[in-house]
Amino acid sequence: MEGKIILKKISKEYCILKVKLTEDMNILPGQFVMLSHPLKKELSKPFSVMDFEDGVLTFFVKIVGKFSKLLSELKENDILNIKGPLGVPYINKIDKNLKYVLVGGGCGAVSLIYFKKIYPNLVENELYGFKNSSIRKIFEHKSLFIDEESGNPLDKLDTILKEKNGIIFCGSKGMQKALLNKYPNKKIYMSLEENMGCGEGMCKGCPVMTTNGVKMVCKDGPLFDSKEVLEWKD
Amino acid sequence: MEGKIILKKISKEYCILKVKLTEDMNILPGQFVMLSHPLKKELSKPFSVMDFEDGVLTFFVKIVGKFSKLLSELKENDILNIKGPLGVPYINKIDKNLKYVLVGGGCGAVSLIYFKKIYPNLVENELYGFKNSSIRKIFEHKSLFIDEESGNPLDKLDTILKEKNGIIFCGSKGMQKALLNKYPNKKIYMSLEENMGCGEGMCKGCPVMTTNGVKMVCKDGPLFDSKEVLEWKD
Amino acid sequence: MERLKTKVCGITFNNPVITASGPSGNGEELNKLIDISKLGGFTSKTITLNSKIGNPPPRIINVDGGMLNSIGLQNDGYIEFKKNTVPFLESLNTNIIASLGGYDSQEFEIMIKELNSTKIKAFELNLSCPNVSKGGAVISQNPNLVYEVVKNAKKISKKPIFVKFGIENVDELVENTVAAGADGVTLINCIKGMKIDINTGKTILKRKIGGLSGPAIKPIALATVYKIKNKYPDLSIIGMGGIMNFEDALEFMMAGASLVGIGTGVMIDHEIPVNIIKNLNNFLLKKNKKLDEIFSSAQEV
Amino acid sequence: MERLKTKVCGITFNNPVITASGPSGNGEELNKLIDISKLGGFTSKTITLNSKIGNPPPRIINVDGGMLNSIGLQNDGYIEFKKNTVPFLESLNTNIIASLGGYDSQEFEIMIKELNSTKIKAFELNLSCPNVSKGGAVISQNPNLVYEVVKNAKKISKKPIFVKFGIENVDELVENTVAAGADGVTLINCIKGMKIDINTGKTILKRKIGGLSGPAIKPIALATVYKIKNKYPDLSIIGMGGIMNFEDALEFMMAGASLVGIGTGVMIDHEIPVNIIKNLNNFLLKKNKKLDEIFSSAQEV
Ligand SMILES: Cc1cc2nc3c(=O)[nH]c(=O)nc-3n(C[C@H](O)[C@H](O)[C@H](O)COP(=O)(O)OP(=O)(O)OC[C@H]3O[C@@H](n4cnc5c(N)ncnc54)[C@H](O)[C@@H]3O)c2cc1C
Ligand SMILES: Cc1cc2nc3c(=O)[nH]c(=O)nc-3n(C[C@H](O)[C@H](O)[C@H](O)COP(=O)(O)OP(=O)(O)OC[C@H]3O[C@@H](n4cnc5c(N)ncnc54)[C@H](O)[C@@H]3O)c2cc1C
Ligand SMILES: Cc1cc2nc3c(=O)[nH]c(=O)nc-3n(C[C@H](O)[C@H](O)[C@H](O)COP(=O)(O)O)c2cc1C
Ligand SMILES: Cc1cc2nc3c(=O)[nH]c(=O)nc-3n(C[C@H](O)[C@H](O)[C@H](O)COP(=O)(O)O)c2cc1C
Ligand code: FES
Ligand code: FES
Repeated sequence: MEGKIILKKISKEYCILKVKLTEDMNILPGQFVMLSHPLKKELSKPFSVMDFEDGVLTFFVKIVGKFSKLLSELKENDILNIKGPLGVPYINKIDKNLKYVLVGGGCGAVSLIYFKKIYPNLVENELYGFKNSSIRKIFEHKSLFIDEESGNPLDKLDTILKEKNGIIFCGSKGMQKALLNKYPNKKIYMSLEENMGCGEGMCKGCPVMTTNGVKMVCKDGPLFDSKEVLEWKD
Repeated sequence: MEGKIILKKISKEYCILKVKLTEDMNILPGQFVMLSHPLKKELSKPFSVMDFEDGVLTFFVKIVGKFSKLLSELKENDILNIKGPLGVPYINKIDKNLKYVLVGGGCGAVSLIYFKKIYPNLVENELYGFKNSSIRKIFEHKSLFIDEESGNPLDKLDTILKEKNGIIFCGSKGMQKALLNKYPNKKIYMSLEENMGCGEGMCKGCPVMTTNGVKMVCKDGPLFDSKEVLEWKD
Repeated sequence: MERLKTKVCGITFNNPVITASGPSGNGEELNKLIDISKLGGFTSKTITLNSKIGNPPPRIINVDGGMLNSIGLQNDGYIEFKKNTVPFLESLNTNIIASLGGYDSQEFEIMIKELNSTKIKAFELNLSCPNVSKGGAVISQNPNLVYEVVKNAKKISKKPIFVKFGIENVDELVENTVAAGADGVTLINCIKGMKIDINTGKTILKRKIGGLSGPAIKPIALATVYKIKNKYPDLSIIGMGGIMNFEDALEFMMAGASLVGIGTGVMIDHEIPVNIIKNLNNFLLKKNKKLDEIFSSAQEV
Repeated sequence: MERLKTKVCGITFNNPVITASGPSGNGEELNKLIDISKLGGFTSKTITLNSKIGNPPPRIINVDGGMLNSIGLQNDGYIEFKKNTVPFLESLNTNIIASLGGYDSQEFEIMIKELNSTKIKAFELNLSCPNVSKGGAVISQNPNLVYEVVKNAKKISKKPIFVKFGIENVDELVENTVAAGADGVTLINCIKGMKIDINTGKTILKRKIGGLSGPAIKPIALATVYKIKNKYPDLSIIGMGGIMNFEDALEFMMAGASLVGIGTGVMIDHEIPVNIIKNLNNFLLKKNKKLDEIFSSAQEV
């Protein structure tokens, strides 16, 4: 389906796009879409949604390579090709009896912000870490944590995390490892990232090794229970 | 060098772009430039200039394939990469003792219009053929000849061409052939088109067989005396 | 779309557009997105004797004009395939081609025997997967073994046999394949390719080399199809490699392919095969041509 | 830019960036646009014994991620080359590599003897041009002839000998080349490719098949360089195929190339080689690395 860019904000590292869809879509927190190259000659790429309301999707894009750069160069009124919703909504994967602290790193915050909006009662607190304060130019949030200003977000997490809370995490592999090390006994759900081809479970391009064998991040995830995920073994 | 699009007009088949250069250029009628893909991963493409004044180049682009489509989708304020001027100015190739009727087909008119502007005294008359009248939406000229409305431009040419006139022609291969057949004894200069690689005479990508051996359209042309050009023989 | 109908190796295809093995998996997901029965055929993902967990991530890297993959033939093995997947495939109202991979003639024999009784229409022997250290790749490095595998498969199979190759040593391999009596060849599989992370100085793929697919390989695939068809005018060819739109599909048919396969294209946009069919039909209509006037037109002088 | 200095086959290169044979012609035009002396080296366009008018137009077609060419080695022959071009090349303050093409060992011998006395630093035997029916291509189809040509060239030449191949049968050809004592190999030449005009149903190139170059072939070229370097760790390799920026150049050096050649890139933008040199220097500076730490880094485990 198609969408028209109705708003764009850009900083050096990130850009935010609001895209008005031409058709109906029902997308829940944790689900993502594949955005396509205009010429459809190279792979489409996965992006989570930060908000969805009145047919408008909000994307929060980190500019890292060819495609994200291309996205960041689009202008208002440009048309995007969108495939989705894809993936399993977080809500179908988590224990609904717990309250969660949402921990995001960089654009990992995206899906969590939408989660908080739809399921406020499941959320105890939020913590969204960014390297530096330039993010404030395009994005403001009460739970922003700027590493440069405030140190290690996991120290901060210690102060807000309660005994009974679970964690839903989406961020870098490094932060993920540190988190798992720090709280070996917590209920932690992690939203995984893997290079994707189809986004639809067909191509076997995005594997994760789990206690139940090889799963696909796009179709079976992106959220997994931390206890379920294993190191890859051949 | 770079240029910024300051004006764009578009019809179904054609688009006109006015591009303000960031550096000095001195480009004469008949010369062309290579416009590059923004990512510089595919070949640059040759385009003649229809006008050049106050650092602003005017292009007249027929939308036929991938690159010209890409050009036509650019917007005002977008940046173009430009290599040039390339090719030999018409004035260095023609007999300056004659007066010419300029005959253009489609965007072959481009270089001729600029020629008329700079060398009005060398021009007896002009005739610019286009298939249909939709061109008038973006381009108006007293010498427009619309095939759909008025038949064969060469019939018209007969009525304006004087004994002493030479012809400078730029247009389709079909029209070129008809012209040469009709006026076997006229002084006719033809601006040739050939797929180009470098545009600079290095790659040997744009050959034309002449009485003096293989020449390159980009470096030795694009204008050639019709008597000089031969069919390719192996 | 009567004008897109075509017969290849005795099988009638409603149109010449099929999926390439792999990118579309076994169709369960794709059939929720498009109606697979509208395609000329569906090629299932290569199965092997024993299940394979495939290669470690990352398995996919985008490169200019295409992608590199290192899937490593992840599949559940032929027994699970027959039990869990074949019933679904049989329910589709189109021609199913089953892709088989193996280490030796024996393995292919077991799988073919087991699948002979299904409604599968043809077998495609994948002798060219670039992403397994042992497996098909080993066979294609040994032209005599290729002959033996194909000869034996032909003897046992109740269905037409296609054999799939990449570009490495393709002339000799096709020669042996034809000599062994194959019904057709599928050209081309991915081409070996690499990408290096300039920050670590190491290859991005754990197995270092992966398979290049997509528009980047289209000119190479076309030249290969052309060359083989030129040598064996009667051989049926399934052409593939970077087909993204109907123009690409036409080029392959004009070069000599009887059917065209879409791989990477389905991943980029699952609507691509259906769009190609629609646009092919419109093209023929507009030009008032039959498919037969298109096939191999570039071969003529 | 001291840190970009490197020595290959006894020749000192101010930096590892050179032009690939062909797209830059013989440098007369390019030197008006950039200062060629800033490059590590310049490879002249392949010359042959007798002049060649080259192939009929069109000679160039753009395809996704690259281009197809069918130039056909247009050149004035080695005598004119020596007379008209070598003096200009000798005036450049950089390493000149002369590319030679021929039908047999004898032809190479004549050209090498004639050019031995010039300031040319090395010879590159182009045994792989896809665009001539006879010529280099014929030699590379005969591995024994490759051995003979290289062996004889080594005997006669006063300068290092590089031998240039495409991807066809490259393993065996390099094996013979190394056995014959070549100093290095140049990888890769264009890959055979085709494009068909869907309106006429015919190939766009008169010779039907042309040579694919540009980013599309980069992953394939990288895998080829890696594979050959892996087998012959001491062999010098000039790597090329789709290099458009310093990241691409780094990938080739990390895969195993000692020098990198820019072909299509110079056509797209003549500033590309100079930009690569500048950015390579910046990269090394920022990472505080020497070139030696970059070379072949992907080969290590
Ligand atoms: C489920 C899911 C949800 C996602 N949601 C979001 C989201 O909401 N927002 C978001 O921004 N991202 C999100 N992502 C990630 C996003 O998909 C990727 O960032 C995107 O695909 C990058 O594409 P690209 O073409 O810009 O970068 P690529 O070209 O793929 O490059 C990726 C990285 O590799 C580097 N690189 C390229 N070539 C080389 C080389 N030779 N050596 C070393 N490094 C190299 C690039 O510089 C870059 O850092 C999500 C991913 C998944 C799986
Ligand atoms: C000196 C010179 C000056 C020029 N000046 C101008 C100018 O002022 N204005 C202008 O508009 N043009 C000009 N041109 C022509 C211009 O360079 C070309 O039109 C342009 O390069 C086309 O690029 P493209 O990528 O849009 O088309 P391409 O992709 O190169 O396609 C060209 C044509 O081939 C068709 N095509 C593509 N693939 C296939 C296939 N498989 N089968 C059949 N057909 C196919 C396309 O539809 C199109 O008709 C000039 C050329 C020269 C040499
Ligand atoms: C992700 C992926 C998985 C593939 N898996 C298989 C496979 O299992 N068996 C096979 O024969 N080919 C496989 N291929 C190769 C394709 O079938 C096809 O030959 C190749 O990709 C070229 O076509 P394309 O450019 O349309 O993708 C795979 C290709 C890709 C991209
Ligand atoms: C227009 C053109 C002309 C070429 N001519 C030659 C040649 O004369 N001799 C040669 O060895 N290689 C020739 N090549 C091949 C290049 O040197 C190079 O090996 C190949 O194009 C891959 O590198 P690239 O992608 O950087 O162009 C030519 C390539 C192109 C595109
Ligand atoms: S991206 Fe294709 S299976 Fe996940
Ligand atoms: S385009 Fe390169 S020589 Fe003319």
